[in-house]
Amino acid sequence: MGMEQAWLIPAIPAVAFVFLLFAGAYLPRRGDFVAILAIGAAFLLLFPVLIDLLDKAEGTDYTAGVKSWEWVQFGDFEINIGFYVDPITIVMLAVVTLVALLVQVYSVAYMHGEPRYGWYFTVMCLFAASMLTLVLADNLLLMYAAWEGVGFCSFLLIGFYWEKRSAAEAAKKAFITTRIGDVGFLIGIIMLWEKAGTFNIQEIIAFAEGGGYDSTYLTAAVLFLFMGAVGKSGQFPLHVWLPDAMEGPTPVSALIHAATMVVAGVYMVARMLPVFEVADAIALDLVMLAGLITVVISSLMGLAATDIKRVIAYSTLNSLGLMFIALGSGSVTAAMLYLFVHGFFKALLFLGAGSVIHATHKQEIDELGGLARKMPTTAITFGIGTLAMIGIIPLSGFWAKDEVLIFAEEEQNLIVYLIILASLVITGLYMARLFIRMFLFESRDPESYSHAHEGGPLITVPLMILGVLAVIGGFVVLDEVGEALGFAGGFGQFVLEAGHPHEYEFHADTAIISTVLAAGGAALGWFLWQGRAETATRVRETFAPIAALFANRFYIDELYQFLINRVVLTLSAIVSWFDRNVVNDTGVDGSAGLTYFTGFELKFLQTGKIPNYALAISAGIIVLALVMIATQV
Amino acid sequence: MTYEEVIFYVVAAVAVAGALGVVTARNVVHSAVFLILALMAVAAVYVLLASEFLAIVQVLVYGGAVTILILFAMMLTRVRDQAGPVDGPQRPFAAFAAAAFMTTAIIVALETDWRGNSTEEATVVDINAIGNALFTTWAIPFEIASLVLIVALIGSTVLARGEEGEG
Amino acid sequence: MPDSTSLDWELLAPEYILAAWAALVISADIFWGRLSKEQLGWFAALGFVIAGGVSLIWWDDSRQFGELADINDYTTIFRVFFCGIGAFACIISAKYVSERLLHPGEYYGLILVAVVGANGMAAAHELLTAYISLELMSFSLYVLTSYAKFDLRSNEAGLKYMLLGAFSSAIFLYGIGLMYGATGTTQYAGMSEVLSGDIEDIEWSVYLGLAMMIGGLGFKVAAVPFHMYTPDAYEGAPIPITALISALSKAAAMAFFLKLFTQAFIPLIDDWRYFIAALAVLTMALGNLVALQQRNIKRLFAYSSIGQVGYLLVGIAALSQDSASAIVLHMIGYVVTNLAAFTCIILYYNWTSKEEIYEYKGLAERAPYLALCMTIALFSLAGMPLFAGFATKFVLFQAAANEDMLWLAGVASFFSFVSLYYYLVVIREMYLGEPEERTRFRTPVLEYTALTVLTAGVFLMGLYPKPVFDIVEDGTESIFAGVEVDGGDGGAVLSEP
Amino acid sequence: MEYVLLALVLIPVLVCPLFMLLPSQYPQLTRYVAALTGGVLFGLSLLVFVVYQFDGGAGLRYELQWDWLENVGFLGENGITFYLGVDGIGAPLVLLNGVVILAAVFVSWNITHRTKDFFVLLFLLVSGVYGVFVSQDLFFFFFWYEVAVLPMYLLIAVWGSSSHFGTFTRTKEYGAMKLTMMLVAGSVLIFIGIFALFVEAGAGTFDMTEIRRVGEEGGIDEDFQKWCFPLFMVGFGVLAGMWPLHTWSPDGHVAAPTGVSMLHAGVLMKLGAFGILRVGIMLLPEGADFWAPVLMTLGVTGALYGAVSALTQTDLKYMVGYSSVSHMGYVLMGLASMNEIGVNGAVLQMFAHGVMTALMFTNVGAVYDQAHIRDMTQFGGLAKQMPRHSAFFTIAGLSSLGLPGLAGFVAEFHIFVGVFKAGYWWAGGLGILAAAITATYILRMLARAYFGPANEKWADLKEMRIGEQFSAALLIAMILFMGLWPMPFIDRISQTVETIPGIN
Amino acid sequence: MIPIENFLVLSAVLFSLGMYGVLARRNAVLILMSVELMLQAVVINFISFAVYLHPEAFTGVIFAVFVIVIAAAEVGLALAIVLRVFRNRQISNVDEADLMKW
Repeated sequence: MGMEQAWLIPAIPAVAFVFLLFAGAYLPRRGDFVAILAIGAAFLLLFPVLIDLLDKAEGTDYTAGVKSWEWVQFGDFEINIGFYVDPITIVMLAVVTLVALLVQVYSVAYMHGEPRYGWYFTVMCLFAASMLTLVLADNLLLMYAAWEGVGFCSFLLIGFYWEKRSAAEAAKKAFITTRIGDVGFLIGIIMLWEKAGTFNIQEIIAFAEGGGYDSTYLTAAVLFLFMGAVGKSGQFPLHVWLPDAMEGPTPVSALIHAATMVVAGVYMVARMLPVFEVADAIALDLVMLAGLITVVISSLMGLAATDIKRVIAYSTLNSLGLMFIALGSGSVTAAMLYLFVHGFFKALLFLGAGSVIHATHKQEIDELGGLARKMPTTAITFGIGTLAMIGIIPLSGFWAKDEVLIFAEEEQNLIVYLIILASLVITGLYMARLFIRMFLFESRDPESYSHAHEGGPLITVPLMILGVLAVIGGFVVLDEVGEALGFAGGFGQFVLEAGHPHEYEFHADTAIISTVLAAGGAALGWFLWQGRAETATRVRETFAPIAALFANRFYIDELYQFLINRVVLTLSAIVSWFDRNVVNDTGVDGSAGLTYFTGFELKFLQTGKIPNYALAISAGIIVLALVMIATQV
Repeated sequence: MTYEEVIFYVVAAVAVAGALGVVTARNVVHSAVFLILALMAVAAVYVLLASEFLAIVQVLVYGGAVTILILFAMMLTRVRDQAGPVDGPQRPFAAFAAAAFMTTAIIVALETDWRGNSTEEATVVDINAIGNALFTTWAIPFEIASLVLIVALIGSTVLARGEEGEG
Repeated sequence: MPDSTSLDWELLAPEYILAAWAALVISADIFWGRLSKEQLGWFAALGFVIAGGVSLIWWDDSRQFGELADINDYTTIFRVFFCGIGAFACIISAKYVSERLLHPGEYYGLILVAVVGANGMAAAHELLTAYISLELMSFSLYVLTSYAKFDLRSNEAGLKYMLLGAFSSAIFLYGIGLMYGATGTTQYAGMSEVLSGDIEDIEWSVYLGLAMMIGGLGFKVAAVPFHMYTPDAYEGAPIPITALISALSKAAAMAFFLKLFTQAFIPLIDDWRYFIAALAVLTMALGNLVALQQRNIKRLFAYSSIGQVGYLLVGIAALSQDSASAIVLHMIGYVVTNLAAFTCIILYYNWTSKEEIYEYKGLAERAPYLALCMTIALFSLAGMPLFAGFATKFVLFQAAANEDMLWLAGVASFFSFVSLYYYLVVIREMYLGEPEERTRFRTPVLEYTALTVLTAGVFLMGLYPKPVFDIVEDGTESIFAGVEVDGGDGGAVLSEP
Repeated sequence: MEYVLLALVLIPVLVCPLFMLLPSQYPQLTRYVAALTGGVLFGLSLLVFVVYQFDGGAGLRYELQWDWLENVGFLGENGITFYLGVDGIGAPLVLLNGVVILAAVFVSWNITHRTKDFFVLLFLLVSGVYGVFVSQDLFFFFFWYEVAVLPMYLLIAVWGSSSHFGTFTRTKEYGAMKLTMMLVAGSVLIFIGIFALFVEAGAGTFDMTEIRRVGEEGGIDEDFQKWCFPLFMVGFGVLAGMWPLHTWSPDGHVAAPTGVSMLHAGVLMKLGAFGILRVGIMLLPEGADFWAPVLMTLGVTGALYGAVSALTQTDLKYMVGYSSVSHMGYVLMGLASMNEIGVNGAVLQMFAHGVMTALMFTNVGAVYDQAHIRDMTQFGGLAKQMPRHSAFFTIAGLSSLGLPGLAGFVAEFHIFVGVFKAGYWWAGGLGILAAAITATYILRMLARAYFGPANEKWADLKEMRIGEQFSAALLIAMILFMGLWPMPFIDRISQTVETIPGIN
Repeated sequence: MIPIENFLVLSAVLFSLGMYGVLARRNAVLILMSVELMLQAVVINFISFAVYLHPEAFTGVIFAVFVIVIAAAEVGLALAIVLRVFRNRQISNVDEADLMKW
């Protein structure tokens, strides 16, 4: 049992899915335990794989485990179903399986009594299977397949409450938006294949580094690939679907739209980073730029959002932006580190929010408040998550953010750096706002407040576990911790930086700056939103237009809506009009009508009068004779 | 210009005149009379072509039967009382077509260098030979022609005869 | 000098039988009262069967009657074919005549005589005989067309047919005259002998004569612009006679046309093929286009038959032995199909006295089998597979294409596509229209049997034409004996025997 | 075994008279016979597909050659032969036909008006389709091609349905007539092409293998190929729904009864593409090479055009109809790529589109039978009353928008790869874009009609009939089969495609 | 002696006049007469060809005989039909007989 058997990790949930799909309805509890067991097994399988990887590793060069089957083969064209294990994979696997397991457990309580309870777990299994395949895929095509698969699951789960029009629409929006990105992804894949003749990621990387691609061609190809990442990871300008995706059940948001699926884009770029680096610099700059813009707008929008899940969603966008900035600065380590810890604290935040919603059935920030007294566990864990998110030392978020900042400082120019710093303040601001408005001071909705209460262990235990992870998760950067866990060293020793290990050193200045800024943001938040939040209201009133701008998400959704309604649908209307009136009625029916009309005209030659007939005959004869003589004599 | 030619031109003139009368006369009966004239002239032409036998047939069949038949028909169909002009509206086209054809036919007749015995001489065909040929060489046409006559006979009786209950 | 030897009269036995049978039928009508009018029709049909059977005696035989006609496979095929047409015509007439016409005896007699004429046209290899036979057939048809004495349209049809027929035969005769003057003979073989030589000096009269003969024949086969009488004659004539004209006179004229142009005029093929092609195009175009506009089923079939003539002319324009066989094949297929269609029309008319297309609505409800056969016939005429039309058209057009007449074949297939529309219109009425009342019609056994036989023929020709094709090949071989056509540019010479 | 193809072609024909003999007062009996026949055909098709083994040459198997017309006229030693044989391209399509007919019979279970006639015509159609797929003789190829068109008019005009829109109406007669006329118009061009080809090949035979041999020996002049190929391209293109000659397809499908739409969109449209491949590309490779860019352009245009105009269709069937146009556009793209991958993809897409569009029509029919309208804006939340139906429809939709794991993806992916390989970047990109648009209208339809708040007006709708469920299950099985394990299809197809001249 | 051309020209003229008559006249009987003229022209042609060019077989003469016979029969039959039309409809002008057209 080692890396060669890694394929079992996705296989088990897949089997569970098929089983539940057909047998689920007949099982006790709709077979939720099957789902949990499956994902649990996957989680456990992670360790032998990891151990195997570490055993095979000498120091910090890791020999990846590979296993692949032939799926399509003819001529010199072949597609494989292959699995590939290396450190990045492990990190991702860890996040996915662990968070998934916790979320599943949590769901048992949270989704209790839902209609389609079984269906939820069935789809969850499918999601786990696809997501794990995506992580383990050794070739772009399999990755793409899994990529679409997780997209489809997210479609199903966002639309879980499909009786709600808004849910149905959100699901549609999410699928189509990501799909637009996938157009680019597929084009990119085919472009890479077209020259390299293979879909295998490692071979493509080798081919690229061997200079097999003409650089502009390669740049185009990777940018197309990046389109896929942009769509999946909700980067600007395709970020619009993620906030709406919160229509889904909260555990789903926690798992899919915070911890796992949305980071698939980051993961993919991280995998392909060598290729990006071979391409023109513009490629990575664009990656960074996309991240940057996302960071800015998401934090501003988060400031104005009032739905607690949406606020968290914006924070997710924010984090994803930071990851892309890291990637854009050429650092896999930072990105993966952030990805790793982000999985925990963001899931934590969502599950916390979920527990609140579960308790109060409210998710409008203005209808909550003072819940800390009613549900301490949730409050504490949520607070931890918030701090981690803001990046207060020594919580996990801090270390990751620190890495990113360091790289940004090194790689990018000052403006970028400053912008990031600014975004930290705002993040602190609205995260603090979120926490304060939810848990502190007195409730603004006594009715729901009155019967709010802490959820059962199924809810609190996952929260606590995640809370712990959110606290300590960041320490993996430290060599000591890594060695203690049996790794070669800290995170940088494991997730290598373009092949060679990356030593973590602590930059006191950066640490101080960032912490101070973040804390400052939080403090400012306290100042604004304490008590009845009159200050905040006043501020909002003074800057009403800007507030409106943020609240309306910079009108980007409206813009897209306008484009879709006015441009796309109009175009379609024009085309179908053209099809009916020009191609069909004019072209087809027209020619038919013309023939028919010719017949109508011709029939009047038949006057019914003998002399005319005779004239026709003689005319025929004469013409025939004259022409014949003229031509032949 | 031998005297035969003189005769020919006279006869031809008469024939053409008769024909013209047939197709142009305002009064229908007149054109019938013109027809008789034309037919007789043509009979004379046959004589000039040294086929007296045919001339006789012509006189008997046409001068006798056909014209009488036609006159009867006119009487029965009271052609006189028919309203409107004798000629149809497409007369000019008719004239044009006829003229065109006439020119063509005449040119053809003159342009062609007819093969045959060089002596521009009408050979007399012996009547016995004709009769002989009719019953031997041309047996099928002869018999079929008889069928044609029968058909015409039956046909005209069936069609023309009044049925009971018909005015 | 045509030799007056070798007049073996027995060669003409079928014609004599037919003529005699005509007399028999007429007198039976007069003197034998117990014979009902319908039985009279069947009796006449019997005569056709006998005559057809007798003419089979000379199968695979090549004999000549004097210098006038030859009795070979070509003749035999057409004799049998015409007799078949006559027989079916009589059978499907029986009820119609007994209910709607006077003088049934003469009626059947004339049909018999008409077939005699048709046989003559196919048999003759000499213009006088051919011409007289032509007139014989035409005369009978003139009479039969106006046979419904008190039906104004019938009279009018007769008048038009008769007068124009006379006019066109005058033209035809003038043409013959010129041709005779130029070549000195009326024998096909003799003519082609002269024409294959140097005709510098006589070409004027040859070409005028040719043009006028084409005109005269064009009238008989109803080629545009000589077709004018066709729709009116078809519409006016009693329906069985419409069927007879569309089958017999077309087939006979085409047999004559084919034989004449093969044996006499093939040396000039490069001079006339393009004119025939032009006629073909005109004919197909006008026939099919105007057919789109028709409301009366008989008139529709008139125009569709004009269109069919166009296809046949395509074959003539690309004359070669292949296309000759193709022509005959297509003609047989077309005639069988047409007879089937007309059987349906007559039956429907016998029941309801209706002949407008929209009046066929709901036929499928009231007489499914009839509607089915009608549909089959119509699809076959439109050249749809499983049925005769597809196979024969395919062969015909391919033959044309082989003679470098691909464009013509293309035009032809285009118009056969146009024709599909108006056949579909009839089908639509039959299957989609709502019948006034839903009562089934009672099925007349004999007519249905005939219909079934004809439909079976349609299927046979469509699914396995080989046997028919082989026979036809023998026939065309016998008229092409001694004539050799090299395909491609179509130039033709008379090979020395 | 060589008689299996004969059976496939003849059983449907021979069952027709049997239907006529059945007493018309027991429609149920007719249905059982139909179902039985469908089952037999499906079994035989499956047999053909499963046991097909490529064995060198052009990959023809189970050949059966009977003289039909030879040594007469212009026809040589084996002039026109009744020549059956299936190659790796034909085999999947034969299977497709078997699947769809079986499904169609069950879907047509509720035909009450003139049941007998309906099944007679239906099976006539089927025999025509089988004939085209297995005929190796040009004459019979065309013969069966026309046979397949023959019954369409009546099938649509008698059992179809008219659809009314605010501004205009499309009667079933109109749809039927337009469909028939346009298809026959196309076959006029094919007709001409065949004549020309026969003359050019000068082998005195219509045997395609023979003609192909002549061509490979250079007996078919290149200029000839260049002017002759368009005849086939356009002629067959009409039936393949090639833009801009596609307009018969939406109207025709909409007017037709469900079972017929399934066969027509599912199988009959494939005849067109199959013809381009079998006659156009196989016999005239150089001409095909010359015209490939044009075909590619038309294919892409069709793919985009169909998808875009499907976006605003409110009538479910029109949406499906236009999506057919779009997907057949992919097939043409695949053919035009003229390389092994692309052509493989084209054939795969023929199969994939066949099953999924049949599935779509099954579902549309199921809801139309009850609601008697097809306007998706009138519906809402149907998933409540008809969960299975919705699931099936969703699967069909997902397959057609190319979700991996379903048939559509496998096919489309091969096509795109082939197109890129052939160097048509723009075409490939636009094609993938069209796939995204497909996703848009499919999801729009699902969100509109099947999800969202349930519309009380349709509270009384019931789940689709069990027969329809069976058909849907069968089709879905095929979709999954090809989507998850395409190799059985691909090695049959690719081995044959390799042998095609001009395919690199 | 008279050259053959004279006769041919004469027949051409007669034929054309007949054609003119057929095309121009309205009355059925008149049209018949014109047709008779045309046939006369034909006969002249045949005879002159026979006696001038090919006297040995004199096919033309025979032809002429038959043409005359046919012509006579034609007149009879045609008149019968004309009469029938007249009886039923009191018209003998052909251009009034257009029940059937288009």
